[in-house]
Amino acid sequence: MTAETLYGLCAAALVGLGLFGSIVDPQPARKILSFNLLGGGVFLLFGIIARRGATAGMGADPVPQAMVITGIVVAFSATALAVALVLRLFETTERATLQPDAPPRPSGDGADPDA
Amino acid sequence: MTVDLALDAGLAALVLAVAVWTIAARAAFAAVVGFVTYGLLLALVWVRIAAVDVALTEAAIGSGVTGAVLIAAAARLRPTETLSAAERPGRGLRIAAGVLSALVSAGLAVLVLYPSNPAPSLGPAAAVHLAALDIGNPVTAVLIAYRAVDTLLEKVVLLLALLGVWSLAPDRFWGGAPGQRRDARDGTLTLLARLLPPLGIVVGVYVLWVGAVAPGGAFQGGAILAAMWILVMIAGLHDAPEISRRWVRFLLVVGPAVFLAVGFTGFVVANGFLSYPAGFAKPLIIAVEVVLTLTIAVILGLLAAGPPERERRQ
Amino acid sequence: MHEAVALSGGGAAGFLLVLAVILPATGVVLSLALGRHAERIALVLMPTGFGIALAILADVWRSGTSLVYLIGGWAPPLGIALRADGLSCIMLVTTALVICAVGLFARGDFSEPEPGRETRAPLVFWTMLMGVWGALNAVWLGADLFNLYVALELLTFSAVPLVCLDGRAETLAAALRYLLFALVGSVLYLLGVALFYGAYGTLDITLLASRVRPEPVIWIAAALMIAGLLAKTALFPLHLWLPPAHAGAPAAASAVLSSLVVKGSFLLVVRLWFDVLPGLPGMPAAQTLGALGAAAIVFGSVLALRQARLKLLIAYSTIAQIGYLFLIFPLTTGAAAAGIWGGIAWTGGVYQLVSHAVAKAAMFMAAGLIGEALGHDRIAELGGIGRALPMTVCAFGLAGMSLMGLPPSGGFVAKLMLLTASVTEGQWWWAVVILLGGLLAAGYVFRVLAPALADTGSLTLRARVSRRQEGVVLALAVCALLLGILPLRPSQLLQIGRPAATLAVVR
Amino acid sequence: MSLALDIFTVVAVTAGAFFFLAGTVGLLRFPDPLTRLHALTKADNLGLGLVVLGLLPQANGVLGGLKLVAVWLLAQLAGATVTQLVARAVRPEGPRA
Repeated sequence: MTAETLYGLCAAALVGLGLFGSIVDPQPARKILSFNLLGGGVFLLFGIIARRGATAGMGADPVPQAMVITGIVVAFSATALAVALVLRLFETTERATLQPDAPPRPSGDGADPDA
Repeated sequence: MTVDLALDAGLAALVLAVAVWTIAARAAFAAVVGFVTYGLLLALVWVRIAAVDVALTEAAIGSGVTGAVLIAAAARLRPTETLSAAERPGRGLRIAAGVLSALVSAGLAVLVLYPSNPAPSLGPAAAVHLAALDIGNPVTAVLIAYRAVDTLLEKVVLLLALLGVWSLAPDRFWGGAPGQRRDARDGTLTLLARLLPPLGIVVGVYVLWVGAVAPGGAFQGGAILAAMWILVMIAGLHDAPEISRRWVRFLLVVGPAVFLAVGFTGFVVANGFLSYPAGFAKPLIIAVEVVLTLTIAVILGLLAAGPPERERRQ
Repeated sequence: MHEAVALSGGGAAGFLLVLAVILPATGVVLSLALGRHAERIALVLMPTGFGIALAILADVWRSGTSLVYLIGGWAPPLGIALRADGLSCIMLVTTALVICAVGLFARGDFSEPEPGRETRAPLVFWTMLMGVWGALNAVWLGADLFNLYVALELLTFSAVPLVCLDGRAETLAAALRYLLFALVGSVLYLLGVALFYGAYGTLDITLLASRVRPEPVIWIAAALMIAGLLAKTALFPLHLWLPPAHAGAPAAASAVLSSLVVKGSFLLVVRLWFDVLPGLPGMPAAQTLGALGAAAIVFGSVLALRQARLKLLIAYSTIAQIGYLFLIFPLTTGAAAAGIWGGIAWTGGVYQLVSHAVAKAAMFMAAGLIGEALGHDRIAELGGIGRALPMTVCAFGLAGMSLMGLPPSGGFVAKLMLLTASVTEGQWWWAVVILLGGLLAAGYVFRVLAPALADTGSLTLRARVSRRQEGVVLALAVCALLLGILPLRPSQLLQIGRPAATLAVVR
Repeated sequence: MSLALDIFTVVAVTAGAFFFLAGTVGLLRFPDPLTRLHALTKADNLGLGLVVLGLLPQANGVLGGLKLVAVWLLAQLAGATVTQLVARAVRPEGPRA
């Protein structure tokens, strides 16, 4: 087993963990956190692909690296916007939840991340 | 090689353990601390897989500035935690989500174990034009030349995200300053905020400058500068600026504006939009990177500061 | 391995593609710099952008081939290309039409209250409108999967603030929910992008199409990407974020969100299915997408019938109308789909894309005017509004005809073509759903029109509605109707840039 | 000479690693925040200090050595500040006296 394979498996597990967290965690702030974990896994997968594309004079393929840098910045802006929304929601309603004010009706939609 | 592999295995296990802990932690604050650790460990992983540019970005933005934003949010949201813990999703959803996530992980794992052979790479293609651009760092060449339009549009994404954050302010605070005024009462933090920024600014500028030939560049340098600014704001040494200030708006748009101008110039004097005329590539790229660094630093700092919360003074 | 990338590095016509994306982006930058002039900037850019879209259409139409521009002169796979095929041209023009109509409509609601002073809502609205426009054009023209990811994010970041422009708690929650769905959706898309790059070393759509082989990596990548895009398109059962977000936004914003923004991610599914993996996806996958679409048609329409608020009704109708789009996949994938009948399903789907965009924008703006006049949008209390706002209610009715699929509207042509295709394909079950969807749509449109046209006598209007706004809405609704009279010529346009394998399974 | 330096490196880094280990065990095992901070600072100060000291002979050139020392100094600065802030936040009489 090589280091790339090792980190690749790690990335695969991180994606699963992040996906699980962003679906099941009821608090928006924790969903944002899970989204960042998920993003970390996806970026790491790009990194493995870059590393496997290493060529003479270059430790890794620069194109996926550049994409990851772009991706990290986009993920940060997403986090900042989402956090600002959560905080504003909290200020307006004294709650930070996605549930509507009405008592939550029993939902039959298993696939809805926010149910 | 085996020692290296053991190190890698340990690091991978640590990353996974911290990730599990971040998901499982009860308190949001603890989870955020876990996330910051996760980010720093990931930065180490990036160094291990020869992506130092990404490591710098991950440490500065992915872990550092993101962590600062999330920690501040977790502290303010603490009263809501018990309230919403009652809304745990049903067992059915948890199992379905677990199965789905496991399937995704398993699929990815199979692809990792059986990669296409030989692995494709654009490395050689990227290397061919480095001399013409007079740039030593291929990642910078990809970001500012080959795939420049991604970088340009991503600057617009940053601007829109910032305007989106600002748009959450109540109307009466429009044009005012973000956050509450902080007093510089805390001696320890003030000391750090006085000692560190001069050094940090030097490092940030160095990282920007060296980006043409070695790992570094506008994103990484800008993030370091932003971190110094955020530190100064948190310590209360310097108040966050009002968002209607001329200089704020100028710094926000100068990077994309210059980038756009260079892009349009390329259509007139070179090979098309965002193409650099032969012989002038390096100075133009450096100029674009310098203004982008300023813009990135200001946007990241203001994104962390949040929407305006005070009335405009004049 | 010589791929058919036209090496037109420069070229004045190709530069139009850059302008279509970059001019709105420049508008965003300028608006932030000169905050109080945001509206003026947008109003200058609108006719310009419309002209650019028409010029691109004319060029592609005349030449009969796709227009390609290599940005910076760097050829793929290292560089990024912009490419306008027939579908891109149609989407460019539709987008320009809707954005310009929305812009003219919004002048009343989002002008700076006092000239020379920057206020929140106008600056955010006009800047985000330009952001949406640039992002959509980047989606229509993108030929590189990662560039398309950036375009998708641009779209998300300009759409989300439009949802909560008024700052009410429920719109904040709707915007947050929308953002979370969209973020997870785009990260799944990005994951697929990584896998494609790892397998084939390029992200250019044309190059990928020539390199892909039927192997596990493309199925996993495509499944992840399509799942993510479905969440962003709000296809049933991932639709829950849409109604509160689209119904809560200001009318002008709802029009853009419902008619255009959800189409961005849908188009990426189309690109992936027909352009990246031409002829590769099999019938089970196509039937699954079709089934989800059919479920969306039925559930969305039934829920629309049960809404008490006008804007929520229209939002649920969007879910149903999106469902029709996904019938393209089963109807173009079967063995009999090769040739003319598959072409009919394809054309019908694009007709649905365009006619829904125009009709839904008109409908949301009409609902906005009704809500403004009455001070509420409760359907049960609409009595007599037809007499007070005849133009607006007429526009609502015309747009409704398109949703129902009544002749001679664009929606009629779309649904007729889908119906024909499903009958000739021998997939009669889609025909049942299409007809049922039309009936249900008639139900929810008449649920609004019946009280609106009823003569109740006593109706107090809260506010006067601007004639100009009414005129814009009516004009757009008439466009939706006229789309049906224009047909069949665009189907030739739609063939431009289609690889032969797109419509035929036999390669 | 180089063998002696190597031995010095091994000894110093091992000693540093020991302090890190002890500090981590303390962080996990000690009962309250203040004693935990105490354990943590040992890892920061002594552990990192010894590791840096041990690596100095291996650094390439004076510049490399200076970078190592700078790392240690910065970690000291950050560690001291954070420790102060945490300690003040958990003081029984509240965050600010």
